[in-house]
Amino acid sequence: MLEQQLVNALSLGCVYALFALGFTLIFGVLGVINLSHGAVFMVGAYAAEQAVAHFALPLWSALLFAFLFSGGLGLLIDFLVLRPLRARNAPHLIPMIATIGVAIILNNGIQGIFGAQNLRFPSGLVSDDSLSLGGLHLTAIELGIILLSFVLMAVLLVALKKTQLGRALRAIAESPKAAYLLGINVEGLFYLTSFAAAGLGGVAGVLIGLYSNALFPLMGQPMLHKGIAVIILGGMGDIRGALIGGLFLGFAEVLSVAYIGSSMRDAVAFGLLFLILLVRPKGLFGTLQERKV
Amino acid sequence: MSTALKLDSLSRHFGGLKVLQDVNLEIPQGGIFGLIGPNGAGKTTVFNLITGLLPPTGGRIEFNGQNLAGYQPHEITRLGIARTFQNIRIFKEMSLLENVMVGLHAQLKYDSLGLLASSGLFRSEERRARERAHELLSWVKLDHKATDKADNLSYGEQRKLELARALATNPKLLLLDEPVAGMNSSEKVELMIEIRNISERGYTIFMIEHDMRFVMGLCGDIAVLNFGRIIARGSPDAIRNDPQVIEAYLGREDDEVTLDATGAAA
Amino acid sequence: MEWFDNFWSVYSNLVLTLGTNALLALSIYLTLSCGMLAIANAAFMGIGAYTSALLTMNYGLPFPLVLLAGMAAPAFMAFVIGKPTLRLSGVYLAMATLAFGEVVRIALLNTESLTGGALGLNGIPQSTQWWHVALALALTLALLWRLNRSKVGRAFESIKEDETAAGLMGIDVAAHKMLAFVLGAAIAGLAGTLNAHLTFFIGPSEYGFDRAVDILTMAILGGIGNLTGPVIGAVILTLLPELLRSFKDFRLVVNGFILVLIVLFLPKGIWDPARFTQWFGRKGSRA
Amino acid sequence: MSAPLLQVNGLKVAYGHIEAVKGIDLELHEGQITTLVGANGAGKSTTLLALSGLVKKAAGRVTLDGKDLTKMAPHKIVSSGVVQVAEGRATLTTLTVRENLELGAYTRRDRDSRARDLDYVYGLFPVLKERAGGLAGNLSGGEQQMLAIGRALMAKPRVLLLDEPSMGLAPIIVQDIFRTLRNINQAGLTIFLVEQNVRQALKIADRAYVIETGSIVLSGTGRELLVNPKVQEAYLGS
Amino acid sequence: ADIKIGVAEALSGGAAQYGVSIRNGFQLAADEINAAGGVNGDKLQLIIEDEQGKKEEAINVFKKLIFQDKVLMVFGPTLSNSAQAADPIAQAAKTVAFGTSNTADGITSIGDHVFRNSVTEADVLPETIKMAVKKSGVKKVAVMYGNDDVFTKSGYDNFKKALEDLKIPVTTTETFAKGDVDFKAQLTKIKAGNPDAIVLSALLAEGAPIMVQARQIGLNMPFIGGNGMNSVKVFELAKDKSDGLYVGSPWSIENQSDANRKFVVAYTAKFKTAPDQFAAQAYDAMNIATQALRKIKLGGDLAANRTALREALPAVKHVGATGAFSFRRATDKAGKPAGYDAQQTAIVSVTKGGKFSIEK
Ligand SMILES: Nc1ncnc2c1ncn2[C@@H]1O[C@H](COP(=O)(O)OP(=O)(O)OP(=O)(O)O)[C@@H](O)[C@H]1O
Ligand SMILES: Nc1ncnc2c1ncn2[C@@H]1O[C@H](COP(=O)(O)OP(=O)(O)OP(=O)(O)O)[C@@H](O)[C@H]1O
Ligand SMILES: [Mg+2]
Ligand SMILES: [Mg+2]
Repeated sequence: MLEQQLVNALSLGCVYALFALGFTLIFGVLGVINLSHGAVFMVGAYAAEQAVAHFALPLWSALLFAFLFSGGLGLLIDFLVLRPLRARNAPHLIPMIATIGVAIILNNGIQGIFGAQNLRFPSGLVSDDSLSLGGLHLTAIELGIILLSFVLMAVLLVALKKTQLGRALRAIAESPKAAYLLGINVEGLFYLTSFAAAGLGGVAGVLIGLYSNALFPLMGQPMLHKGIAVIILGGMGDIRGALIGGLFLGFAEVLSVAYIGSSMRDAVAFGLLFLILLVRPKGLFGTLQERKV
Repeated sequence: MSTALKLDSLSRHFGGLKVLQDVNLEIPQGGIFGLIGPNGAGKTTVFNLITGLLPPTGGRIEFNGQNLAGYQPHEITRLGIARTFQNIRIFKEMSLLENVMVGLHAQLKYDSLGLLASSGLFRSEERRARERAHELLSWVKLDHKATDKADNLSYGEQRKLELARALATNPKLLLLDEPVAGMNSSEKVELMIEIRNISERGYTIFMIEHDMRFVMGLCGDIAVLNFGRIIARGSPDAIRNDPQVIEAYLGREDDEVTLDATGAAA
Repeated sequence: MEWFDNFWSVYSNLVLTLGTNALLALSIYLTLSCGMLAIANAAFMGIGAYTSALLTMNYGLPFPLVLLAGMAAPAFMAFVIGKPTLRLSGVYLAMATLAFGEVVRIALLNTESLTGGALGLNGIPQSTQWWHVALALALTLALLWRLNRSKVGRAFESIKEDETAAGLMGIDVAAHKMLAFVLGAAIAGLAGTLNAHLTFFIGPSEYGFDRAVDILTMAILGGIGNLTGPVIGAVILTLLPELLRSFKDFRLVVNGFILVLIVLFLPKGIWDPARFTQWFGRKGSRA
Repeated sequence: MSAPLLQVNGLKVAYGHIEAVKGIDLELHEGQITTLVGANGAGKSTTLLALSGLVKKAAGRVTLDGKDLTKMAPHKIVSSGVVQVAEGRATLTTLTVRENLELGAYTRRDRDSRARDLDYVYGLFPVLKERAGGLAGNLSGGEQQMLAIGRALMAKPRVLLLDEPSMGLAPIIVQDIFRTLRNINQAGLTIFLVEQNVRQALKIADRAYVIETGSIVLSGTGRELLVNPKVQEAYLGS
Repeated sequence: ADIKIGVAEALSGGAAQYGVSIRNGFQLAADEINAAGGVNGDKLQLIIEDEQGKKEEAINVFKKLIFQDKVLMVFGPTLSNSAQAADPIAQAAKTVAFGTSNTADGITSIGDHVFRNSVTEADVLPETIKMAVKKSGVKKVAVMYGNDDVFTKSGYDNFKKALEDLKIPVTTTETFAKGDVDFKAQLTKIKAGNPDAIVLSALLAEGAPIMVQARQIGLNMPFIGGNGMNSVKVFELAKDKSDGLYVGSPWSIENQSDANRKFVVAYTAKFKTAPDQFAAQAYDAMNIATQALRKIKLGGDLAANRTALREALPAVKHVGATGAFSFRRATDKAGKPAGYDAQQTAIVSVTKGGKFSIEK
């Protein structure tokens, strides 16, 4: 049983990580806690569901479609909401409040259009059945999520660490003004980040929608709560942190169900989070950015 | 003359970086004491250790005979040490008057009950604080801007505000970290006069500065820090002529860069 | 006065909710004014609500006593968790307080014999009168107004701007943060108590993440430069959904749009005296 | 004299109602050091920020070699060769020293010469080489100033704008910096220098402007202004 | 004159997935009644308000309907929590509050103006469990429920009691929370106890994924579900993994009674989707109220009309989509008579090949 639980924990952790990647990317570069990320995640899932239902797309093109659609939505949100706030030098919690408004619009808009009932992807998009590996059960979609979250993290990590684009993004993250002075197209990279992060959110929406077999207008909200915990646990804006934080939460939840009791699951997970913050005030990977006196 | 501040084999490391190593320094009561040294020598770190923002890795600090180990920054301030910062740290969103009144915090004698009961004490203490704040602002010639937002001050004015705010904590020892950075010569001269006036009111001043005219003009006694060690200590004249100091810090005056004839093309 | 009776019979709950929401917005304003993004206020509200409701229902204590207990319990809780938590800064503090809130919510769910679990407590006597809410709000405003004008208020503001510099002004930063946190918790508990004795029923889901974010939104949207902002924010956020009833299925969409527009065009919050002077200044110069 | 490399006509900048720069004209000639001096709050930094496109110009025109930069986006201005070392240095404290320098070359496509330029900068400021892998935020003030200049040089600018590079530096370093500036200028770089250290600035400048509350009040060669009695009284404190 | 009936349901927020069905049920019934000539010549006029599934909103909406719109009676609110807060308002105003989806204990003890036709699962679940025991030889079960939701939590309480009464041992009891996507940890644990069936008190959003994930890790035993699972949506959501779910309820979409067939056909035609139990109960509730209305004479005095309706309601006997219905008096905390609960018989059905089939 323990082995199966560990597998469960790994896949749940990767579910959280997959959601958290885009979320943390936005925070890392734009410095905005984007509370509409859960809604964008949901819209990505709905967009792909509609595309699959109407055009019978195969999985890979459904994912691509979700990436582009959500990405476009992210771009639009950036252009219409975040960019004007940047230009006005809004105090730092203001963009977050604006994204709450965006989330309300998207959640209720989708509900107005598609109703509050659950939907699911047509069966056959991927197999529902699980592979049995030496007595351990794992579905194709779980395997996909695990692989994808590791691959995405590695790609993002290398891109941020080793490429000039990555350095530029980190420069923007610290000081847009300094970045301008270096000739970095700051606005352009803000758009790019918003696009990519939202796109990742959409992909996560599809995969997690497939994983849980349930799409509903508020499906992003619980994810968002967990996502916030994950990226803070990992250290805000840190890509490794998103994965480690996700895995941590996944393992904490699954193991507390297995050994403590499922009604204590969230208390254990959040209690641990609380304790970790007391020991590591900037999360697991947070660097102390205390400015010099 | 008694000792105001005593650093006793003070050290501070950051990871492997030994920023201060066995620094011994005694600063007498009264007068203006200077600390100079190359960039990165550890001068600001000395201030950070004195004010309790960083704990030392080794050694001890005594202020008027009292060991400062384990004291919190606000407790050290209440003991009578105030400072300004190399990168200005005023409260930008507050008015000048409020900035200085924050400095008076510990001296206001009303408690939270008086605050609620609208007692006479509350009002008289607040009035006293306001008057004192105006007085301090007038010391640095900023009283006419008392109700302006601090953020709207020019750089030089912000430095002066920081000075007034530090004085408000009623210090015996005033630490100034590069007080004239970013000022032009005539502003420097003006501030020089103000600092001298302050010193004459009985404050002991300990300052870091890179402007040699300013330091040499104000300080009777100067120490030079290089790579975390004191390499010289003495009068301005002695320091000016110390070969080690010239080598590490001052350079040669005649070395001042000019546009020589060949460079002046065009 | 017939119109008033009519108005009151329809809208009394709405008006009193405005009052309790204003208290909640003020409770978070207090910590924000000290530079702390602490969002345990929903949890503190819940602790106040449950403590007071249980005292009323199980022991029949008189309402004034219950109110006191409803403030004291969350204040005590804040004091206990404040010590380790308030060292955190920014979003990390937000997260720790949010995590605390989750733990409180789950504790309420799991202590079924006392709290009724997910089913909540029902049949709470309706002891809250309109003037209780009015008085609570007036006293809170008066207290905070006085606080703002004192050395404590200045200390809060300086801590918000620069903690290190504030410490070097002789301000005990940790103690002041604790004061703001505990006082904020007490005010949230007061709101929770008043609310619990108004609506017959309380349940754990009312004190979760959504409520925490709601409270924060009210304060920020209104503006946290002074006391007026949070109150206005609470009023607007409470009334908006009511005013938009005619939009039916899409009313929350419209609600969201309005929220975004307010933020876009009034990024410092609705109540921003600096902008008012700017407007009047501009008018003056035109004239 | 040849046409100026960078020309500024009637530049105005306002913050809200306050006009910080009130219609100034400047000319920077190729290969020269031009300096702008003035008291605190006179509008020097504002002028530089306007040239880099970081604050909005209320009026006026900026051209580089005939090309109009007035409405250009900041990153385009950098790619056209106008690079600024800002007041306060704008060090990227969470990146390493080396990463800061590499970002200096962000607008450039010629990857090969980047390594050579890095060596050149390390040659100018050896301490940067020692600390290359460390976080830039842990450098002392003076070290950060060196990093900022080095980083700007990595962009291979045509015009280098410097906002108070001597601020907070030890005398020996100030001399170093000015010597370095003269050297890189002699290697052909056009420099626009804003300074409080008026004496030093005037000494190395070919051309100088004095700005007071947003307006140019004096201009001439560095040497002319150095001996100008008004300048001596107001800025040299003698 | 039109007869104004208030409808306060959650049309936005998380509870909208039930609120919308409920509103549809009312609408369908009212339209049919009006098309057939109304009530003694008067048309029913529904005044529908969104209460967002929040207690404050429910109170606001009840007040608005009762005092401003001056409705004769109020249907709703959607959630039991909201009912706990809002029903006392109606009770104090001596106006009937009629819940169609409030299953929590104690709602009808609020007062004698509180009615509901939602069956408390206490009546239904023993039947369901007995059927599963009979048909599938269930000897021990595992239990799983959502512990942060009133609906699923009170369902669980009733399951627990029924299992105790029937002396069926429970291997393990597991919980989950609203919005969870992964239940494998709990299911893996359940698997270790090797039960003969899983008793599940869940709403579809979680219930369907739970069934799928259970099958995925090799748990193929039957599920015994509560009201929340009684919807054809389960086939859409769980597809081929939906087999073997027992649900007991007065209503089943497969119930071939005339009333129900008519309802299912009309509903599907009007709203382009199959009805669920929430819609069926709302539909019946409107018809029950209408029967009472037919028996009374409405005058100009609103208070008198409301009282007359209150007096007429308890006697109503109705056969509708949910079968034969009558009211049963509930008691308040002190044991005195209070409001009225539903008295109905359960139909147990089991899912097989994408359909409910009724077990006898
Ligand atoms: N928090 C820190 N972590 C790591 N290194 C640090 C830290 N603070 C200072 N240093 C290092 O310690 C050395 C001394 O720094 P300090 O700021 O004391 O220099 P300084 O003498 O004040 O220089 P300057 O005149 O340029 O201000 C520098 O090399 C700096 O990089
Ligand atoms: N962001 C801003 N908002 C409002 N006013 C500003 C802003 N930045 C600068 N100012 C004002 O514009 C004027 C010019 O400022 P600027 O920074 O250009 O001066 P400076 O000559 O560079 O001074 P210093 O030598 O102190 O750096 C000053 O009065 C300053 O207060
Ligand atoms: Mg220093
Ligand atoms: Mg400047």
